[in-house]
Amino acid sequence: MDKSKLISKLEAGFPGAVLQVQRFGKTETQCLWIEGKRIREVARGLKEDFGFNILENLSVMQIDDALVLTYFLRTSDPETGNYGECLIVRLSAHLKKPNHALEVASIVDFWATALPFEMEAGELFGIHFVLEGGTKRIVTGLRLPVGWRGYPLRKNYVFPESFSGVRHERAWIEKAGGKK
Amino acid sequence: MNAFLWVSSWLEGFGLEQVESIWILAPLGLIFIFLFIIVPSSMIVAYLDRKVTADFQARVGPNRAGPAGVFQSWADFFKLLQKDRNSEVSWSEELWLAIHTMALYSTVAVLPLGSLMLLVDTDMSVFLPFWAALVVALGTMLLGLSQKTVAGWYGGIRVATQAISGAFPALVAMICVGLRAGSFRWSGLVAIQGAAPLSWTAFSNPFQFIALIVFLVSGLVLLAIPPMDAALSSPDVSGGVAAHLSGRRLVLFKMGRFYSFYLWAVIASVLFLGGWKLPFEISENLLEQGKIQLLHFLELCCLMTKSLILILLVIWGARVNPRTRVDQITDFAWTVLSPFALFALIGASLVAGWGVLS
Amino acid sequence: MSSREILKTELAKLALGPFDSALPGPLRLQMELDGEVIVSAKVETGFIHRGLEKAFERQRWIASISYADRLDPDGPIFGELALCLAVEEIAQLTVPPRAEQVRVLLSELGRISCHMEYLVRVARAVGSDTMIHYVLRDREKILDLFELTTGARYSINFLRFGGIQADITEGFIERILELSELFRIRVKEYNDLFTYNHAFIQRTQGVGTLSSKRVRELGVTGPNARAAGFSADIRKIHPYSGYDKIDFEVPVADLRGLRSGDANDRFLLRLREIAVSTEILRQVAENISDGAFCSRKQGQEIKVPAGEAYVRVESARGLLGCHVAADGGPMPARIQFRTPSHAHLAAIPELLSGTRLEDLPVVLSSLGLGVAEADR
Amino acid sequence: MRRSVFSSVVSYAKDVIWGMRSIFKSCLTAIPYLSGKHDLTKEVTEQYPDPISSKTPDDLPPRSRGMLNNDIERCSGCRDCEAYCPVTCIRVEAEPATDETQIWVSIFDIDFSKCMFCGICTEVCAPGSLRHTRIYGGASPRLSDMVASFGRGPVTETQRAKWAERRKQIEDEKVRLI
Repeated sequence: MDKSKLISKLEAGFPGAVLQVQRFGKTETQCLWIEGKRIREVARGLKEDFGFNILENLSVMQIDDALVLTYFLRTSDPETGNYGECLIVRLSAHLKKPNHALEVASIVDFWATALPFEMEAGELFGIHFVLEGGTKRIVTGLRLPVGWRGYPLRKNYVFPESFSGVRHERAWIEKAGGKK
Repeated sequence: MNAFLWVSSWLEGFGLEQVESIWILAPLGLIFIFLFIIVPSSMIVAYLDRKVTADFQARVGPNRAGPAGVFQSWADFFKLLQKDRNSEVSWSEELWLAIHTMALYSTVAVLPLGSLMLLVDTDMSVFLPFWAALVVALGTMLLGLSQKTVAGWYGGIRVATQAISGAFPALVAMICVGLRAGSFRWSGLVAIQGAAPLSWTAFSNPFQFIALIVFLVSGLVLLAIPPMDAALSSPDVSGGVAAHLSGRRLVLFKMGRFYSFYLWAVIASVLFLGGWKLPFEISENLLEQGKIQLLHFLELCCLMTKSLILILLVIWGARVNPRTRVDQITDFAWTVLSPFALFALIGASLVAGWGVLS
Repeated sequence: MSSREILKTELAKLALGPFDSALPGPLRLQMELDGEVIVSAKVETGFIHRGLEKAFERQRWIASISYADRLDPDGPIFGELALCLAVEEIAQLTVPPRAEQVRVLLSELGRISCHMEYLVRVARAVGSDTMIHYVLRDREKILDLFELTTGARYSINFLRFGGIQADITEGFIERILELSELFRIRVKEYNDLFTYNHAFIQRTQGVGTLSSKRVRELGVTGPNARAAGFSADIRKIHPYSGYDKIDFEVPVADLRGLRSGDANDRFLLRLREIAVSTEILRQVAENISDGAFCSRKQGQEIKVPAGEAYVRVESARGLLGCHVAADGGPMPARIQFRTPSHAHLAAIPELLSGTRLEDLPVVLSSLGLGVAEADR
Repeated sequence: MRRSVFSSVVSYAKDVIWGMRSIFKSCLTAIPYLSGKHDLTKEVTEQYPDPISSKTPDDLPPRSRGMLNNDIERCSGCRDCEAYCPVTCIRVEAEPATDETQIWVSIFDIDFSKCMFCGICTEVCAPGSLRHTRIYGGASPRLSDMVASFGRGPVTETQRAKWAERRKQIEDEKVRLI
């Protein structure tokens, strides 16, 4: 399925969900910007109708004051099971307050491999992934020590001067005017 | 004949006057054997184990303590004595460690070390070390259970299961030898075998040779000696029974392990490889000339060389191959060792019966 | 009526702590045991989280390379290569052919050294310490080669955006050819010691089987996937850094439906991959081209324009993806690594349920886990 | 079809024979190491402090990144290394001087307990005064010993007075020339 036909079918499939279609970086893989609320519907469509049954990577980054979630989806070649084409689906969620935790629908029931990525992003970026039944998955103590406040990977994160009695060198350096 | 008379010959050497009472000779004899034969042999076996293993693995091995690391075992011994146990020891653990070592060193009385240096030479003397090995396995199991740790729990139970499955083929192999020799006394067993290798029981007929191999391997299984020591080795559930022992308790446990290794090699060489039989009637004319100490020494050397060769063979097999799981060891003992042991028994009894009929 | 109901026993709970000789890295297993057999296992990780991805955002571009090779201590070259390829894609830097070939040489050396680390772990789990010493002795030769060219044995920090930091020292190519001869003899010795050894086969066959269907669902990639018959090698699907010019054949376990992907298959596949990597080393080393080793002057700060890139690299453990976003400033905006060890950790609970407690070290070491790269 | 007793016995025997043969074959691989004469089977242990059997600094390849050394004469005090160091383990204090050194680097400390020997500082060092030596034995019982300092030390009052007077002298010459 070449690129333009896939995109037109996608837009037909999910009216209004696809905000923008662009090239990802310098490569020619397609990158779809999706409405944040309708990620589950798009995910179900992509998995069942279009055969993207491998989620290679879920990467989260912060641009200005919005968190951008990027899903790297792959089709799998039927007989060898090898990686087929790649499609990149992105959604951006606005952060009302800098340290405010975000709620994004979880896609674990479509792609089981998403769980470790979601748990890591959830803890380090402060995203509560909402499961199908409405329950929120709040991850604490996976990578950060229990009782650690703040979400480290946020741009506005300030290192605590010390945690449970251990001085944090980085905080003192950045307080003293950071690096040249 | 008083079994401990040979001790008085050594006492004269030290200038003490003739002592008759058994109550003095027996402990002196035991202490003499323990200090001058058991401890050095354990040290030698420990040193050989480390040095030969290093040689196999393109390593240098211990070479700091003494020339070529000869005193490495002494260094380990004293180092371990200084270390103390980090957490307090429950009385039950002390008890079972004591039982474990006592059972092991009770075999000293029965150890076949030479024609004259034979302390206990009863009709059942072949089976005594065998029962002692089973008590050792029981002691190790309860030592593990009394430690109330995961490693001790699993290690202890595994040593017990392994010992049971190793006991049957070892027993049957011993019976084969007894069949040929017609008696289960040490002296009777060795008297049958001549000095020349061909006249040893192992090479007298093929069934006895199978019995030798079965006896050796099932001994390894019975006493959890290196190739079959999955229950005690480090990659097991964090160390097995010996994980939580330290200091002098570890010395006791380790010395026990090496002693059982050495004990099984000595018994195997006495049963199958002609024990302390010296060629060209050296022992007869030495007896006439009354040089008893020299006779003891020569017989001991002959016995030691044979058992050391057996020990080296076992170390060679142990260090190169991976360890097998305990359930695989027990399956191996029941499905491979026992059938071969019974086959050797049938064969040996046929040969023995044929000899009697014709 | 299962044995538990008859004997009316409950499950024993065992937490195998973060630091244990049976574990391949700092992770904790909360297990329920029915006697000798593990009924269920839960994995707790996060003990070696170093905050690498936060560290990238406060370093200059050049310093992030020395952090990228600390992603996986066993295979430092793969993190660096992924990062360099991604930044070169953003900044449209051309890499001279000689630099690409040296990168391939270092990658294959890193792959062999990581597989040898794997052999050491399996040998330790199975309990044969002779094999450990043989493999470590041969691995020393690779680490010496790394030190000869890059200056460090482990975290080499040798790749730069646009090529490599300095040209290879002159004895490098000859010693690589010597090495590939030596490995042919050594792999034969490992075969004698382990592959045909009855005790080893008994210890690893049928242990920790991972069917190729489960491999795809869990997202397991790399040698573990290929041992289950699912052939996906990024060097063939998305060739990078000159791999399309090298002809090599990706080893895949042909299982003919007997058993799928158990510890023995994974071990055999690693040996075959070592052989293939030696073949690649010989091929590239024999016809290495001359010319520049870096398209940028050394020590000059790089100006990365705003943009992003996602690059896939076949590391020794599987598919290593690197997603780099740059906002044009002197420091990277976001560097995220998709590491293969996530999926291997997710496979542990399934592999462990039903195995014996003694097989736990064999199963864990046969997966070739990189716990440091999973926690980042 | 239940396998006949005979064929199961034969397969059993074959299995036992194969097991013993494979164990014996892998045992044979260790035999050549006993002699250890051939360079494939020689002993490889390096007994570290003993220079004969272990690598000394000059056995290491030329590019090996060992402990850092800064030749303070050529150091221009530009503090690039302090800026680029990923683990911020370098501390530099420098001030302009008007004698022949032009720049007086009073403190130049490298904290080797934090340094990860990545070599970036030697790369960005413009005058090339910061170099890796091949010495690798840097262990020490006290943490304070781990900080290597290459600075010239604090500026003494007499030096400051000399510089001020030297600066005044240059001012006078300039006035006289105009």
